[in-house]
Amino acid sequence: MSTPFLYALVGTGLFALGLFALIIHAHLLRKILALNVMGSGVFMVLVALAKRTGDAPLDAVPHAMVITGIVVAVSATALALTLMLKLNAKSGHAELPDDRRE
Amino acid sequence: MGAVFTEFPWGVILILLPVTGGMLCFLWPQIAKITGLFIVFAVALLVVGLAWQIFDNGVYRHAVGGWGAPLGVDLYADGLSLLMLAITALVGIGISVYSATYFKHEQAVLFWPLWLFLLAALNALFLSADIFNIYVTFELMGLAAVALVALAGSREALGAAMRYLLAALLGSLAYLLGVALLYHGFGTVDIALLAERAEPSPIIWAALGLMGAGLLLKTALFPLHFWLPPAHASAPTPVSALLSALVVKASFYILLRLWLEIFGPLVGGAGVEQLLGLLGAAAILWGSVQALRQTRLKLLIAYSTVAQVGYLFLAFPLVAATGVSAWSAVTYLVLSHALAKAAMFMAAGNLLCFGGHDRIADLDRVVQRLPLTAGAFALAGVSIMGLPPSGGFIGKWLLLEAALMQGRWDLVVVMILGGLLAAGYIFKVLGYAFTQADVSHESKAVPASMEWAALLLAVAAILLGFLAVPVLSLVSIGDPFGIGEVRP
Amino acid sequence: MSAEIYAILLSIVMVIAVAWPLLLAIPALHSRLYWPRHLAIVPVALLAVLPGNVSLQLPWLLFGTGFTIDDATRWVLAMSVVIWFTAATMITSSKQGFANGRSTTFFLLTLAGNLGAVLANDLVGFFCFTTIMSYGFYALFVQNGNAETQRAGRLYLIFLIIADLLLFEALLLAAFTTDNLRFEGVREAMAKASSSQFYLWVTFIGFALKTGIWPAHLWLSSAFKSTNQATALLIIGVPVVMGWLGAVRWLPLGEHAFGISAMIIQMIGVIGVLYATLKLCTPTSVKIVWMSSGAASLFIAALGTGLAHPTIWRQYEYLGYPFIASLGILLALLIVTIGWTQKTRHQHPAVALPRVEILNRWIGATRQWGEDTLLGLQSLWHVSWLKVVKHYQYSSHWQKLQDFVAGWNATITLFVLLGLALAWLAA
Amino acid sequence: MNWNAWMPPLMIASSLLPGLIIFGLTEERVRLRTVLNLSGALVKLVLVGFVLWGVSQGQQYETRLALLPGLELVLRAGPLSLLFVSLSAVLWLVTTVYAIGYLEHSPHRSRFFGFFSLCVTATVGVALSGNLITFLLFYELLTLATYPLVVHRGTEAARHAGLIYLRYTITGGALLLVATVWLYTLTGTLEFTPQGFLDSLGAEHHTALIIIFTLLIAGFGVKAALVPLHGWLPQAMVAPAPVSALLHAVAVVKAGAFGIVRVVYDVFGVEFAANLGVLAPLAWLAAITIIYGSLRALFQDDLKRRLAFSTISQVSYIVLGTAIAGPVAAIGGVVHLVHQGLMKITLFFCAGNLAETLGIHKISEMNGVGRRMPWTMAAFTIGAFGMIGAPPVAGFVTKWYLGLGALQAGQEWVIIVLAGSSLLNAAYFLPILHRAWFQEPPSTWPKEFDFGRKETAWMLLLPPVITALMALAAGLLATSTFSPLEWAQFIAEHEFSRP
Repeated sequence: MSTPFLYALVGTGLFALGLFALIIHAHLLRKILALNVMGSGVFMVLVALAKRTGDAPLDAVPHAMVITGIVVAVSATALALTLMLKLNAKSGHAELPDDRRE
Repeated sequence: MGAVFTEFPWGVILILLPVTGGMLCFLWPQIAKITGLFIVFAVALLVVGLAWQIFDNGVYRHAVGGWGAPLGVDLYADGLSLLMLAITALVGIGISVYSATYFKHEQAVLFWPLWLFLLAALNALFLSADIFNIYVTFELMGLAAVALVALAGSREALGAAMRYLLAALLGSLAYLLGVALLYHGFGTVDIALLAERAEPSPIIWAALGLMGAGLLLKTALFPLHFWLPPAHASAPTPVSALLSALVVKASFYILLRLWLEIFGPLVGGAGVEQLLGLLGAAAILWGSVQALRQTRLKLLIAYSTVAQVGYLFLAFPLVAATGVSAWSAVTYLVLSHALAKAAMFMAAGNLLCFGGHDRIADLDRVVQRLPLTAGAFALAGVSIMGLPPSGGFIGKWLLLEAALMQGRWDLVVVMILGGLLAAGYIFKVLGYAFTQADVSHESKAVPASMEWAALLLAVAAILLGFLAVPVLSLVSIGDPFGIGEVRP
Repeated sequence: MSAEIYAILLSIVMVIAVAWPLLLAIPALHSRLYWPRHLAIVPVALLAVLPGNVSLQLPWLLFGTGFTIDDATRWVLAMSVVIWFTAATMITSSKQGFANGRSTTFFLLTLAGNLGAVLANDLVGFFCFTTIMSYGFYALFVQNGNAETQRAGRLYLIFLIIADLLLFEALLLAAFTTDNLRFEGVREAMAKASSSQFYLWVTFIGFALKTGIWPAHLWLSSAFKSTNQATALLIIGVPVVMGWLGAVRWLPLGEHAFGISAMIIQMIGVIGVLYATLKLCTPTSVKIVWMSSGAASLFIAALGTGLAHPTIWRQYEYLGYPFIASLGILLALLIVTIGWTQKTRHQHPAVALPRVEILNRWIGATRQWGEDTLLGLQSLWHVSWLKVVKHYQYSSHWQKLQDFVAGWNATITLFVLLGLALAWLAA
Repeated sequence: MNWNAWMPPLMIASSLLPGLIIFGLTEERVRLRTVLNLSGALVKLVLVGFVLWGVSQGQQYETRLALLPGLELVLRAGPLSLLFVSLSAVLWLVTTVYAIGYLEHSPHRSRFFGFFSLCVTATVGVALSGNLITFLLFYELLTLATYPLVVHRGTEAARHAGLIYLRYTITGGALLLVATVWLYTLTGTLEFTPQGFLDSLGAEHHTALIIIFTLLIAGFGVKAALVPLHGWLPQAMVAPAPVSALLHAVAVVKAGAFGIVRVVYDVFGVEFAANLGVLAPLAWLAAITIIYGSLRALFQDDLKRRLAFSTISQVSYIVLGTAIAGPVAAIGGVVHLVHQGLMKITLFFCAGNLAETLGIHKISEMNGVGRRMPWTMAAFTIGAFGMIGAPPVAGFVTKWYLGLGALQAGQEWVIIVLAGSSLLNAAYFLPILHRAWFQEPPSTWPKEFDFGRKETAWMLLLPPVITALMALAAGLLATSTFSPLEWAQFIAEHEFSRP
């Protein structure tokens, strides 16, 4: 088992953990954090997979992707936090209303 | 003259113009409305230019800044992309005209930049040639859409926006993981190159699973539709229209592209398409029944979207033998649903604005006092029900043809049932246009532009029923479905 | 004036004879005219007296119908003119409410239908005009009538509808068999057709219902009992005589011997005559009903004979129409006479006219005559050889027989003689 | 420039455009609306007359517009189409006049006349359709255009009726859609062809074809109110009288019957359908409908409901004539398209007049009404006699040809059905006439409106009188040139002569 593959596995693990947290936690901040963890997992996979087989030079493209991804993730997190704060201000608690259809 | 048209980088401008416009609106809110409207109309003209170019030169490919793949960004447009761009521009105009009088003060200041960003993201998405670019534009679109939903500011809207955001992020992360796997497997993110290099492997399956799940979540295919009704129902009207008409279609477009170019040829026949068809059928039935049960108009329309999305997926199991009609059907359904659903949401918005509520049972005093709006709702309804003459009918006809050619009676029954249920919920609303209720109701005048925007979009959905031949020949430019070009 | 021009003129008169009453039936027209009913009869009266035979085809009317006037038709036409004229005069002179505008419309409609039926030379035309006539007559009959009239009218309507349905079937059968629907054509074709028996019966029953022979006489008795004199006259002139006419025109007479069917028809006729005769003798019966029924039965008997022996029919064909006409006139005459007698005795003829007693009284007079004659015979009888059994007490049976014979009257004698003569002719 | 190709779209536009403009008018613009309505109707009549003349001169009028790759929207003025088009054009004019008079003071007139024009547009479209998909298109349009008319009154009952109407028609439309698409996948064409276009299909497809036929008949049967599918029609009686008149005489019911005629003649072909064995059940179905409708009519006290059940019965004459599968019966069926229209529209106009003038809705209230409204009741009488099939009104011609056709095709049982139906028709119409003419009128009418010395408004009186006279003329002058019968004969020759 090569190192990059290990990293990739860990990344996938993070993704799965994040997903789990996203689903089970009600508080929005936890959910947002969980999403960030998932994001990190994906980025980790990307970075790890930049190492091609054999002695080929490192591929720059995934890194570029990761940078872009981080930018996106930051803005998304910012938006999410703002929304959460607004929701908190309106409803008094930072959780999703449970009734889905009304 | 001709050369200017054919060489001009229409695609790049199509993305840059709205972005710039969004910036301008953001910086100078007082001119936001004018700028916004101007930009939207300009985008429509640009799409026409691009269409001209594609007609003359065939498929459009442009390496931005001359970099080219793999590091640079490629723009690509064939018939399918062009059509998506065109419908975006068209619905965009309607929404902009509507919004120009709908949003006031604070909301207007926020709406225009967000909407122009969203427009830019959509255009970029439809022009993207690689899957990573798609991710970026997809995310941008999602964020803008979430912000737009939150614009209403109410508790429900914020909650719905939050839910939508979580779903969107989850979806795009899954998609991104899929991108990573594909890149690892085949060393490229360019769709065309991937199509050449890809071969059946576990990576393909894993990527399909991840990307598919992500995209289905954002397309709101049953049972992953949970976020859609609240978001669409509680957003401001133009935003609901936008989300139902365009944003949902964008993620479907990606799914369609990936399936056509990469996954379809590799995993076809392994049951995936059957699964999608099954989910589509379930969506039709579930969505329609739910729509029928709703007591509020916007929720009804939102559930109708859930059902209509189902129709798009019915095509997947039908492609195998017939080719042409199934995909043409999908194209047509996408187009007509975009127009009709936008019109429908706008009509609902007018009723809401006029009467101050959207409880269906109390609509009787409202509907008959807004004949144009009622007309818009009815015409849009005709297309949604798939009754002739309308775009929806053409789509349904093609889909039925495909289903019958393969003897898929189960799907036929689902389609017919879906149509009947649709008629049920549409006429549930329309019936209130014909009551004797006296007009003792507090009301707020609805600006004419809002009524006409809805009506014209609905009329466009009807007229689409007569344009099948040119539209289908347009969409076959560059042979996106791999079945040869359709001759008019 | 050349013959051709005369023929054309005659045709024009013929068309006008039918069209003129129809036109006058429009209320706005006849309400502005004096004596509209009489005016309506003028052209047809003219037609009846003008000599010459002419036939006119109107291919655009219905399925291409036509009108014919010839010597045979003229008999019936003349009879109709007389009856209608009398009825018109009666209605006009009466001060009753039934001389209003609406009744004039119905009167004229019925008249037009009647004339059309007489003049029509094909099945469809005949059928069509009799329909107009019958429903018009129904209207004329029930309007202003009392409950009894309405009941009679309802009965009449039921018979009429069933009869029309049957005749329609006959018509279809004829049209299916031949393209030529003129009377001669149909007669010829139907005699040869495989469905001739069926055709015979459908047509026969249809017309029998319309003419009200026994056992379909129910409506006639109610009708005569409850209606006024003018209408009673028209009952004879309209449904009854036209039924006879129809039967003669439609049935394939003189072409084919129908054997058993013809015999059955003959028998029905004879039974009808006998039954009517019996009824006439009962004092409570409405005599005119049974006279009309008896006349109809007599006609049926003759018809049966004609069907059984085509050669005889052909020989005496020319007598058919005069026969119908004279029967009609005879019955009409009876009604008028009754009315007249009554008028002289009562101040309010319209009220008392249909009462049975008056009828009986008139009949009683003739019966007296018959009784006298017969009693003379009876006394002879007694003297000659019933003396032998004079010790026998008159049994009750004997008494009944005697009563029966005593009830015999001159009218019956006449009819029986007429029937016997005809039967003899037929044989 | 081929002007002939413009005629069919012009015929459609002559009612579509006024309709669309009328939608935009405010309630108060009575005069402009009236002018638009009448001029549209007149223009259509002139166009139809012109085309009729042209067709008799051997001209072809056909318009094609690509709808889908391989499928076109075809509008063609063939003989059968023209028969139906002429009927709708004439009756539209008459009904428009009537409707203007009828709705003089009621609300929502712009909406009403807008949909009214749309309804006629759809009917003309149905008539002119040259293939099944065009037919389907206009057929559904008809559903949509008539719904607002049915619920026009806006009462709870009206909306309930509208709902039922929609349930039936939309489901029927869905069946049609399936059948049409299926047929298209089998043959690749949907073009109406005399004697059908399915001959070439092999025996292995016959089961499929039987199912398609059933689906098509079920689809059209909903509108034609064939017996198990007739439930909506009596309900739809809540609509205003001009609507009922139009619905029953020209538009909806007739479109269904016309569809069945088209399917049998120009899709399957009589011979092919007979060989397939589908015509005999159809004939039985029609016969059952005829008897059932008449029986139900007997027990209705509401005048319009009685007329509605009578329609159910009468329209099946058309179907029966088609299903008997002989040239003569075909004449009877086709000609009844026109005859039933003329007669039934008269009856409904009269019923409307009674309701509008005296407030009479029930037969039991009709005592002596003939004295109060003689012209109306005279027209009603002619219509009723036509329905019974008494000569010389048009209904007689129909029954004549149906009966003769049945004899010719060796189906004698039809005669019994016809006779039974006539008997029942007489049983439910004659009592009405008797009441109206020969019973004493009551001292007060349920709800009398004042029209001065006249019996009712002239706009209400003229239409029934005209249609009654037309019904009379159609029977009386049946064999003259340009009579409906002559056209029907022409059509039947067309259909039954092998090229």
